[in-house]
Amino acid sequence: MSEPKEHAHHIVSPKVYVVILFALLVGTATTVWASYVDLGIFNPIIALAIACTKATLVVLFFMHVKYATKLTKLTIFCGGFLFITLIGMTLADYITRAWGQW
Amino acid sequence: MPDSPLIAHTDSPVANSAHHGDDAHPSYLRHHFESVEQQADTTNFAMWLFLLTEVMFFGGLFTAYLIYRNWYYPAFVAASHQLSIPLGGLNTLLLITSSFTMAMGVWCAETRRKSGLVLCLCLTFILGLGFLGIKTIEYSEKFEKHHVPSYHYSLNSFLNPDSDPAAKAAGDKPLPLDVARHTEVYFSLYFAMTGMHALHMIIGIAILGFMIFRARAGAYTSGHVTFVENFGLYWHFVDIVWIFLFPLLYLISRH
Amino acid sequence: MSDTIVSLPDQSTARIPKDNFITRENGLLSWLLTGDHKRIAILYLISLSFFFFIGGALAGLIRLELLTPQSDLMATDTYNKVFTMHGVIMVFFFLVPSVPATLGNFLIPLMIGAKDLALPKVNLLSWYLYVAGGLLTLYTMATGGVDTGWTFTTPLSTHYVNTNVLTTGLAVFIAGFSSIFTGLNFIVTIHKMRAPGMTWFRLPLFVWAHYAASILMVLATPVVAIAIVLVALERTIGIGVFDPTKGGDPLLFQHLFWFYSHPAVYIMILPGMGVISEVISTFSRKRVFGYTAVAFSSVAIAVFGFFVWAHHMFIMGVSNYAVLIFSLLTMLVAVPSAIKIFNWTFTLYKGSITFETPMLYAFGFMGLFTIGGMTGVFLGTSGTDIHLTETYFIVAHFHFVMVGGMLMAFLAGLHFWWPKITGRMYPEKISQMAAVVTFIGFNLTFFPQFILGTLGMPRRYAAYPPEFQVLNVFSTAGATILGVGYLLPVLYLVWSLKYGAIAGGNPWQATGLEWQTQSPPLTENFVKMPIMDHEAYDYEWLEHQTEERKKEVASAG
Amino acid sequence: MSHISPVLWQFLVKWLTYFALFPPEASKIAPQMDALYFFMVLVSLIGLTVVTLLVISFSILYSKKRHPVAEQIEGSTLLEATWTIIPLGLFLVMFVWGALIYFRVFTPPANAMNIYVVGKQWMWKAEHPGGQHEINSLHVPSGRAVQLTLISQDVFHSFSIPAFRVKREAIPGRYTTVWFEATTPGTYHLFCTQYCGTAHSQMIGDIVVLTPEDYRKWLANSTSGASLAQNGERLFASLSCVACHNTRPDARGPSLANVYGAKLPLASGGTVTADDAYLREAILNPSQHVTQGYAPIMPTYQGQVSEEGIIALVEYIKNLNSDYRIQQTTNTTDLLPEGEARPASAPKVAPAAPERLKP
Repeated sequence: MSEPKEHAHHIVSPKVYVVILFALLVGTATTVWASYVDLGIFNPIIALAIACTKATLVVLFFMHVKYATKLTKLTIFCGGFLFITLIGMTLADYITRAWGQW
Repeated sequence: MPDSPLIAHTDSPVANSAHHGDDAHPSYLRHHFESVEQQADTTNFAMWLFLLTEVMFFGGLFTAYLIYRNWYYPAFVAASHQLSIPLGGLNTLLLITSSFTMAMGVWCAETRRKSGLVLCLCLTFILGLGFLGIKTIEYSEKFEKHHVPSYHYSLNSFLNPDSDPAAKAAGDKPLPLDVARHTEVYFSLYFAMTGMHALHMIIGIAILGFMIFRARAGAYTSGHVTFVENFGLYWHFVDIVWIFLFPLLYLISRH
Repeated sequence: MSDTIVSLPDQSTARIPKDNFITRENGLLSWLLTGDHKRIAILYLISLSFFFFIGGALAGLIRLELLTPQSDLMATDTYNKVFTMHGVIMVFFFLVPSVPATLGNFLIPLMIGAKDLALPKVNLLSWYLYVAGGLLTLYTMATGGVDTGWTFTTPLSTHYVNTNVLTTGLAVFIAGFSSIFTGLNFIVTIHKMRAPGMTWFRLPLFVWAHYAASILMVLATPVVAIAIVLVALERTIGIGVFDPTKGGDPLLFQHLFWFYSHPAVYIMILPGMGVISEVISTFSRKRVFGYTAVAFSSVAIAVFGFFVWAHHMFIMGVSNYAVLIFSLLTMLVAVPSAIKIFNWTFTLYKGSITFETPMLYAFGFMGLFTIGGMTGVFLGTSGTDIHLTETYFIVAHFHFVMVGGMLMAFLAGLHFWWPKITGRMYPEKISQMAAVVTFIGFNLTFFPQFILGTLGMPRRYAAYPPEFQVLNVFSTAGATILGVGYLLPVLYLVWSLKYGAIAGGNPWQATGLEWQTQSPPLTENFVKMPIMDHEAYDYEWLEHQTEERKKEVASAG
Repeated sequence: MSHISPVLWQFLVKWLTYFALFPPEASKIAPQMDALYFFMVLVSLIGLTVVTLLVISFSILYSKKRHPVAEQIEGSTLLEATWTIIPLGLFLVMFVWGALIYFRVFTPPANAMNIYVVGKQWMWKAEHPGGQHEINSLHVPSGRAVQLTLISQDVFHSFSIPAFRVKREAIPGRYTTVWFEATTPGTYHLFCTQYCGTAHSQMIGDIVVLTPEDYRKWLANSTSGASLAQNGERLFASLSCVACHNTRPDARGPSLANVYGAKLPLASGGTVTADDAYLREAILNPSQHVTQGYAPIMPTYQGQVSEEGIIALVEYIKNLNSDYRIQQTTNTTDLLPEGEARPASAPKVAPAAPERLKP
């Protein structure tokens, strides 16, 4: 799993940063605009989707994870997985409370 | 996933590491590491693990937010209308730009541009302070309107929204008392989440100040960039937390 | 019992090596500002023992109070403060850090062939945070204690108690960071600083167990940090996250608290299991049976440990369907522990077993941990949990696993690596007797509590119906024997510092890298970086090495 | 030890002869739970003896004296598989058996007799529908399903009856229930098993199981004069619920006759069955539970009525199977909207407890 040596110090060019900055600003604008439009159940979904894409952009490019070792990517995956487990399994209790008798 | 140790692979002797002209043991190489690159890699991995603890720390808050948003949705909508989108949006722009300047700073450090590094760090510092400034404006507005939990928390702007400019602008209908009562849970979460985020910003800005001081003395532009890189990771993480906080707290439903 | 594998150098000529990590520098500052993982391990050992005996004294007070059905030794709220402090000190200041911070800190770099842990300053910071948290707890005890139980159940801890919940919460918050930094240090070191040739499947099982425990330390502790911060915010500025009158849900605190506290019990037991793998392998001169199974069962415990937390809340009002999910997953998490027990048992098969003190403690561990593990399944099964939860059955269960399991493993490890840490041997006879005394005292203390639990005696009761008195008296009698059993090691281990036999590099003829260097080791651990060219627990390689060395000595002599 | 003082002697005798080893089985679920319990004890004992025998035999057979040279054995996947699947199988059997018992204990039967229990810092208050109020004690008939609806006024408490093998937390903010069917009459321990503060150890009491006749006698001579529903009725009037929930065609609130157990269409869509929890929520947070066709104008009663008051109101609404009682309340109180001319019926003296409200 050890990466070739060149990964050690892949210097990301400023052009990439400018593109990502622009993408993030567009993302913010769209999420604000989207909240003014009544899309019913889709509003929170879209808001979260935009936030997630912005977050992945920051992680991949600003935090250089795109060029990082598999170990770093695995670590981030574990963190995200556990975050979802904490939320998901706690909701498993809250959602099913209404089902049966209390 | 057997991750065989790096040392066995750096068959090329440590001396000709990427940086030109460094001897085998530059001053910043700690004694227990075999090579500069192993040290950088290790500290980077350690920083990521630390960021995981921060992810789980905010995870608890997001779980609470998710549950109470489902339980008291009308109260969350009304309370979220009290927050001003221009200020929130501006804050998001400030933080994204500060993330950009931080990334540029890391680039300057990697390419040994001292003046560029100092400029980027100062820009990040100013943008961070700007963010906190706007936050204090928003917090003071909450204190004026008594929207701070258990400090004579007043439901007035939810019971008769016409008396409240923000609620009137959002075109809110008066809430019954028991729904309005639960807006206090929203503001509890608002202060907990943005307060914890602001605290992380303050810590970040303090370290940034220290770094600017060291960068002016040319510390980070002689090949040893790990400190700047790791701080960059922390700063981007704090920006990501805000990227999630802004839509969840400010944009619950504005139509 | 007669013959033993201990082979000490000739005592008349053997000396403690002049240059080692203890004598390299001296003076208080060299200890208090050290980066050396071995010195930090010793600092931890001293501070841990201090807190262990405070917690033990509190346990003694509890047992004395429970001698009589009435609450007559102390007022009920004093009793509440005593058992809360016993819980807080034992859980956060002894069980969580004990094996990782002392044996783990000392041995992991040695075992993987590194000069030190990846982040020495962070390691020292971890010890200072531990001591700061500990002093804050002592301050809390001195200024009126706290009576919420170590579980800080809301809304009791937020609105109905005016004792020092804030300072205890801060102490636990700080101790949590100490645990995070230790775990973080271990993960980074195990990943990045292994000696050449030390692949993952040549790592000693001690290192595997600590790797699994460190994942839990790093990922689970922050959630209890946010839970405590929210309790503190609710007590100070009154935010209503857990407050039922404001619309908050007190069960949410239970979710966040147990999300950490169940992985915490695996943080406590996994390092102990690592010690037992090492001890059983060394004293039966055999590679651990099914090395990969034992290694992966550690990681499996760590992974499954995250999905089972609500089995602490079965009757608290979580939905019946959530109970189904969590009860099923609890059954899955019990299986790796069974795998480990059977693998240790079969390691003895066709070995050449000797019964020094570490091995006695290891046998004690296996017996008591089997009972502890099985009774855990009683509580994981939702049906019987209704009757058995929140009674002395639970107290007996976790004491069997924590005191019978983890503490026995800690003592086994302490005795096993004592020669490596101090260069001196502990006295064999008295320590074997101490192990047997501890085993007897333990069973007499905690087995009656299982019966009390089925009788329904509730936890944290200062007074109880008179028909429970006999079992409580047995339990208190056992506690006194246990107290003696724990006091003895302090005496003879301190004695051994001065009068113990000189141990030499490898008194047990063990195969770990830490036994291939001098004891006490050098500050930089190895004269030259070791190359790992053999499998873990390779006793043939060891014989080959000893013959070579004999030939060298013969040819040189 | 030539002479043992009589006090010590008496203490020893009493102490050694009066101790318990296993709780009595006094409810229908107790033997079933004990069966599972003893199955698990058996499995644990077998597991323990297998491990101990193996360890001892290996220690003797392969001690250093008898077997000086150790044979290196890598391991065997067959053995690994066996001691993974067998424990997993056993644990899953326990899981299924346990889950069945769990659902049996926490899904009350329809015909169960309901008793409300309010946990308060350091006492248990039982509220019988017939109006009997008990502190730290609970009288129940044997041979009849009894459902407890628990709530706490302050912190977490836990209502535990070891003899019935039954335990449920009383939590603030929400009803939790458990049911049992007592079998053998007698007096059994009641404990609070969730730590609740200073006098947590004193929050104990007795569960008295009576034969059905003794139970009727007990009910008769320990009533407090007004049944829970009647208390509810008085509260219904004093809190001016009747101002909206009266039976007039243009009433601002829905008629509450036969509402208990009915499927109510909510204004926010979806339907909900009106059980105890729903009624309590509707009283405390009415605007989130508005039935279709009505304006959300009902004020919240949070903080104005105690838990016992809510229990009385819920009991009153549960027993309302006709509008008769509400008409009586409407006539006898001048709570109608001002513009209404009150019907000229003379206010009747409040009748003796009508049979319809018999518990």
